[in-house]
Amino acid sequence: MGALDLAVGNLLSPVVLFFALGVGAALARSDLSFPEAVAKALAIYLMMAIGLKGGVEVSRQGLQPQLIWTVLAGAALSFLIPALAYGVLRLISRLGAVDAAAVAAHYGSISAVTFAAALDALSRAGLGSEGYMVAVAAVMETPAIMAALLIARRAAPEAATGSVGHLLREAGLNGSVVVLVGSFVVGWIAGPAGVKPIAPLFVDLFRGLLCLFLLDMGLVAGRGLSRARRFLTAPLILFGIGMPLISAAIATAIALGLGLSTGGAMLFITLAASASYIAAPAAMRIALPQAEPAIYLTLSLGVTFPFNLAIGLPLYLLLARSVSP
Amino acid sequence: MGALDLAVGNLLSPVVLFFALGVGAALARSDLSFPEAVAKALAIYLMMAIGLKGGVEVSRQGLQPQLIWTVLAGAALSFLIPALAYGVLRLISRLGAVDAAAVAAHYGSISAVTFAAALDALSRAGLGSEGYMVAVAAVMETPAIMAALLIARRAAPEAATGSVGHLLREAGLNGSVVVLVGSFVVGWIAGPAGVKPIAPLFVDLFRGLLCLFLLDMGLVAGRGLSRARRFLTAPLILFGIGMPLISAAIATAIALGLGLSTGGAMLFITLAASASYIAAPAAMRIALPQAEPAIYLTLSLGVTFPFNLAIGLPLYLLLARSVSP
Amino acid sequence: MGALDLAVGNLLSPVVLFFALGVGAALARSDLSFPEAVAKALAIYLMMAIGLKGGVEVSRQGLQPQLIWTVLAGAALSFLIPALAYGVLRLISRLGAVDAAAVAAHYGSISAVTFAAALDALSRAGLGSEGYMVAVAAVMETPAIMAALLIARRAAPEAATGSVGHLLREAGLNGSVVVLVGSFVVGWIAGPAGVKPIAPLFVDLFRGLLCLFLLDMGLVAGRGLSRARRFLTAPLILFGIGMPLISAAIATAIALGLGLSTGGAMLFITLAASASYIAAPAAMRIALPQAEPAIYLTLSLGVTFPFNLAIGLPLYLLLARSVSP
Amino acid sequence: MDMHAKKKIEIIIEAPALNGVLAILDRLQATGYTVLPALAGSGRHGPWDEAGQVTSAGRMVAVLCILDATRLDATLEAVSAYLANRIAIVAVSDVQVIRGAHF
Amino acid sequence: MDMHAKKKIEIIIEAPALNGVLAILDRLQATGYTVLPALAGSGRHGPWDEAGQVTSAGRMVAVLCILDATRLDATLEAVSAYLANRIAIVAVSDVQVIRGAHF
Amino acid sequence: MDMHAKKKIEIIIEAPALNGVLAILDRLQATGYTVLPALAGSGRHGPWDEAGQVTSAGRMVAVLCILDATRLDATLEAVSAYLANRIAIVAVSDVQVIRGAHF
Ligand SMILES: Nc1ncnc2c1ncn2[C@@H]1O[C@H](COP(=O)(O)O)[C@@H](O)[C@H]1O
Ligand SMILES: Nc1ncnc2c1ncn2[C@@H]1O[C@H](COP(=O)(O)O)[C@@H](O)[C@H]1O
Ligand SMILES: Nc1ncnc2c1ncn2[C@@H]1O[C@H](COP(=O)(O)O)[C@@H](O)[C@H]1O
Ligand code: NA
Ligand code: NA
Ligand code: NA
Repeated sequence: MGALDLAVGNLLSPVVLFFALGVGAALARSDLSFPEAVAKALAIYLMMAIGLKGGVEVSRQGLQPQLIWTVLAGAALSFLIPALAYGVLRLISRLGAVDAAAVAAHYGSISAVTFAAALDALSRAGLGSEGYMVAVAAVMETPAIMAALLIARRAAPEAATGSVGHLLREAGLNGSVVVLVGSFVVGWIAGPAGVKPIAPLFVDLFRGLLCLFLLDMGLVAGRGLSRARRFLTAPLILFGIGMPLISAAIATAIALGLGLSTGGAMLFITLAASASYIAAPAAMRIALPQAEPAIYLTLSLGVTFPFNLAIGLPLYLLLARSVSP
Repeated sequence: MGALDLAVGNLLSPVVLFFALGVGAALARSDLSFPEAVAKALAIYLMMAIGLKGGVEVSRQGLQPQLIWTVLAGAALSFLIPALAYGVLRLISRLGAVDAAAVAAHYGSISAVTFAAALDALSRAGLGSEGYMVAVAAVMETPAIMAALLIARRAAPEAATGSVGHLLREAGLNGSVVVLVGSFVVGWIAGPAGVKPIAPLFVDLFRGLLCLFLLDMGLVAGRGLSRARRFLTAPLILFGIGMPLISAAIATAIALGLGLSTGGAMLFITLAASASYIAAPAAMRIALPQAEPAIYLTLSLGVTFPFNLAIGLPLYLLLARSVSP
Repeated sequence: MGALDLAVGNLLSPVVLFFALGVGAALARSDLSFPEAVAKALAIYLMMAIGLKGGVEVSRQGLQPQLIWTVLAGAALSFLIPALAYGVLRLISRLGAVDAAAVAAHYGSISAVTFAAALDALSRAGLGSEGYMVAVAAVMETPAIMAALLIARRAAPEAATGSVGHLLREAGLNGSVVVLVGSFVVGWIAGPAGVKPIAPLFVDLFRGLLCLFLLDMGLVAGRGLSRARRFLTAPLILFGIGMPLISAAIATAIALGLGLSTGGAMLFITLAASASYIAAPAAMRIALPQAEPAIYLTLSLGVTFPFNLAIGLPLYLLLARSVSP
Repeated sequence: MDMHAKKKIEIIIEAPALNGVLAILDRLQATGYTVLPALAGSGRHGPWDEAGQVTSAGRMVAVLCILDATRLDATLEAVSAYLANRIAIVAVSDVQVIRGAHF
Repeated sequence: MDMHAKKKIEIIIEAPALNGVLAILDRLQATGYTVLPALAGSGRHGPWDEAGQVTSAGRMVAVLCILDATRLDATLEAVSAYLANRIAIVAVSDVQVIRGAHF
Repeated sequence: MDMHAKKKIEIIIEAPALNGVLAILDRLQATGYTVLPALAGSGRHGPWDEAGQVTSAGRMVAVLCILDATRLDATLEAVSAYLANRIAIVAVSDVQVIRGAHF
């Protein structure tokens, strides 16, 4: 498939179309909305499905030597991207130190839904991937939060509340991390035979339920955009699109060094390029309460997520192809 | 299949049995109840599944010339039935003008669940239908609401609040309309191949989730019936059963003129005969607040819906057979 | 399969692993939690699936003569176990009469989730069972509640509120009983052919959704354990493990007399050994408000349920094998 | 604005006993009441939390009833008799309502 | 503790009319408000219950708005005009707030 | 009816900070509190809405705590120190409770 085919195929996939439907409905001020309880349950389901899939793969493939290097590289990326993001933000935007640090945390951490959409894109392209990428995803959630907190402590010592240790514990035990890692381990232990009876739910329905979830994400993103427009200055929008590209470029180089498969490289690049929207926002409300939540929520969900979904994913697949054996 | 087989087969289908279970449990005052969040999510799911199905059919069949006529006929029916219903109500019942207009709106508009149950009945009978009937359904939701408002303005000028334009906007952007139309378009764009990966959710589970939803509808209908019995005078019950039959008769004649297939004619008749229970009640609370909600809710959900489900559907299929080529 | 294989296979099944994940997450104080609305809907789904399965079996096998004896034996067991449990509790623990009676009610009544997990274990072992065991389960929910109330009235006349008749009505119309019995009847009437279109939801997804539900149960059990630890004295923990074994032993003898199949005997033993956690707690709050709810909830969900799930089920299967033809 | 002094009763009660309380209010022909959900709480019986619960045994709801002062005592009397052994708290405060004919 | 006397308005209103009420509060530039869900209730229109409802036509929500006494009358005036024919009750009470600059 | 004058604190607080507030109430040995959900709202930080949210970062909950007047000041002091930079409002009012021994 050429680049254009990829891009168009992605834009016409139900996953992207339902997200667009949600954004459109919200911007048109339709009263359509998903119950919060169902959205939360869908998020848990997606983490379970992703975790199980990765665990089963690992039980099938055995532990590969790259695993340890990829996990370490992921953790390092998650820890370092915030410093870069913070620098860029301070340079090009007028955000204060605390707001900039809070935004930076989101771009170092990862978005599990973007990861899920990347898995869907790989399915469409008929590509597999290393099962342990789920572990990499889990490992990348937290370091960015720590990094951002350290940055904020330096820049505005009075703004950061609570101890780093306490926050590390909270972020590490965040529900999404626990479900992801837990389901990964369950899939690993149970193996292909054990997971087979539950595959109708966790495999067959995955892509359909992802559409449901993306309709909801579109609604939330659209509502956020129309409410928080005033926070979205041109430099911030530029950041929301440019930062994923920078992270993707760095991750592409690392993926080359790690020798990942095309699918694995694509997931690794996507993780780096994605911005958190579950774990990081909650952690920032606790650790940096002075930071304005509308800024990071709108930037992450309203700008970077749609960009990654519509344009980023096919691009990251092209990048991954260019560096994989 | 003969008429009796059809009727019995319908009564013994899980969809009808679960609805009956719900009504029975509510009347016996069981504490069984569905969480509101899940009921709302199920309603969204059903609209998505119906919309996708219709869109995929259209992408398969191409745009047929009847489409435009059927859509126009549906809109006209939706706009005219309220006048008829209002006349009948004022003639046979003691409802005041405002209450009568509010009830009339419901019978011109359509019930998506009845439509879903009709699709289930067609599946059981092994019949297909024109994909664009989903578009007809969406188009028929709103005109009835406008018509009822115009009637009420004439009969009781002081009762109607808000502008028609504003209400038209609200009703047109009602969540159920947006999901139905949006999913129809998604199905159309994505086509059979694009929708295949999400078929396990939106096709395979459709009839099972419809059962779940009908159990809930039965519970709500049963509770409504036992609470609002005092509003259900004999003339109103007669209306709740007779009005769908009148609308069905008119729609049968139109279906003949349109040259619809058996399945398409059955759906068209069902739309005309069904009474709204999501879009119209909310619109009436906004536009005609003086109208007593217990009357239209109980009549639509407690009388007409069960009648259509248990007796109407096989009857409408017979009618459709009699007029289709 | 030998005893050890059975036990290990059970411990490594996704159902048990997800429960363990939930308990672990709660004990580690993760913020992971399931929305209440979704947990309630999952519980309704599980009852519907169990009921339908049983009903379809009965419609396939016809009414067997053992049915009536098994139902009577179940009802008698449910009524008599509380007296035994009460005696044991008063002997070995320091619980007062009212608390002991309330706990006893739970052990006479049954747990539908444990029943569902037993069906999952039978699937793994490739065994079928008598469809009417669902009716036995439904019949065993209520007598224990009555028995406990009669015991409490004797021991502490001032503690019991409300009439027995009123309570009998409430417990008999408890949502879980109604769904179970209702779906059983629906499955029976609709038969294999009628249920086939809804099998993707109620059959194929059963084991996957059970995992989801058990993750939630693990979270709730873990939270309960860490909050109510002070109530869990050594004698009570002993009771929570010993009582199911006593009930299982009695039920094994009865199953022998009834001549049940291996699968049927295993389910019968499991019902006797399981402790209620939906119907009985609610009934006890109404009938014996003085009893401390943390005691019976923690004992039933935090001790007996995990024991049955992890160790009981394979044991009961072994017992069932030893007495079945 | 035309305001009328009324009393507001707030009852925080365990969910299984809710129907009992509402039956009393219905019997006394209270002009109206509204039930609000609660998410979590803590008291002498320890903490509770609705998350993931299937049973309503351990959770609380809040009942709000605005009524005329003349009916306060009879209502509190009846409610507190029912609540005797139950897990519940009851608080009363002063409110001013508009559209007083509703109460 | 530094406390400031304010007024608390509680409006229990049918869900379809919620946006209408909030639009009024927005128009009057109320400093803030919070919407709380309700589960069930009863009044002159009979009992209602959110369980299993797909339509919001029959259910109520509660709006809480704390504001300065100087703005009370204008707010009540505007709200009660909108509520004329609608299903709703409105109650006002006295509260003391900390961080008074927020209101 | 035997009534006892108490104070009611209502705290509307962003969800991620809820555990912090409850930890303070626990530490001060408040006799009890109840958490109520909120659906939507608006304030100086703009409007919010729980619909479809997966993260709790942007939403509010309400904490209700009835306590003796003698403990009011210490509680408000501790709570307002914690709330310093956080999104929250706090209101106090007078209530009468029955079964005063509970507080
Ligand atoms: N002082 C209080 N203020 C607010 N809610 C309370 C208070 N005391 C008890 N509650 C609520 O009532 C429930 C039962 O209280 P208790 O019987 O003290 O355990 C608690 O879990 C809280 O939800
Ligand atoms: N006195 C009251 N106290 C609390 N809530 C009330 C009261 N009256 C009415 N309500 C609520 O407002 C709704 C509509 O009231 P009504 O218009 O009287 O039917 C009721 O169903 C209750 O939820
Ligand atoms: N005056 C008020 N009355 C009721 N709720 C308020 C008020 N002010 C703020 N809130 C609630 O607190 C949230 C945060 O307020 P703010 O910090 O002003 O944005 C709002 O979104 C509302 O939910
Ligand atoms: Na990232
Ligand atoms: Na119609
Ligand atoms: Na038992």
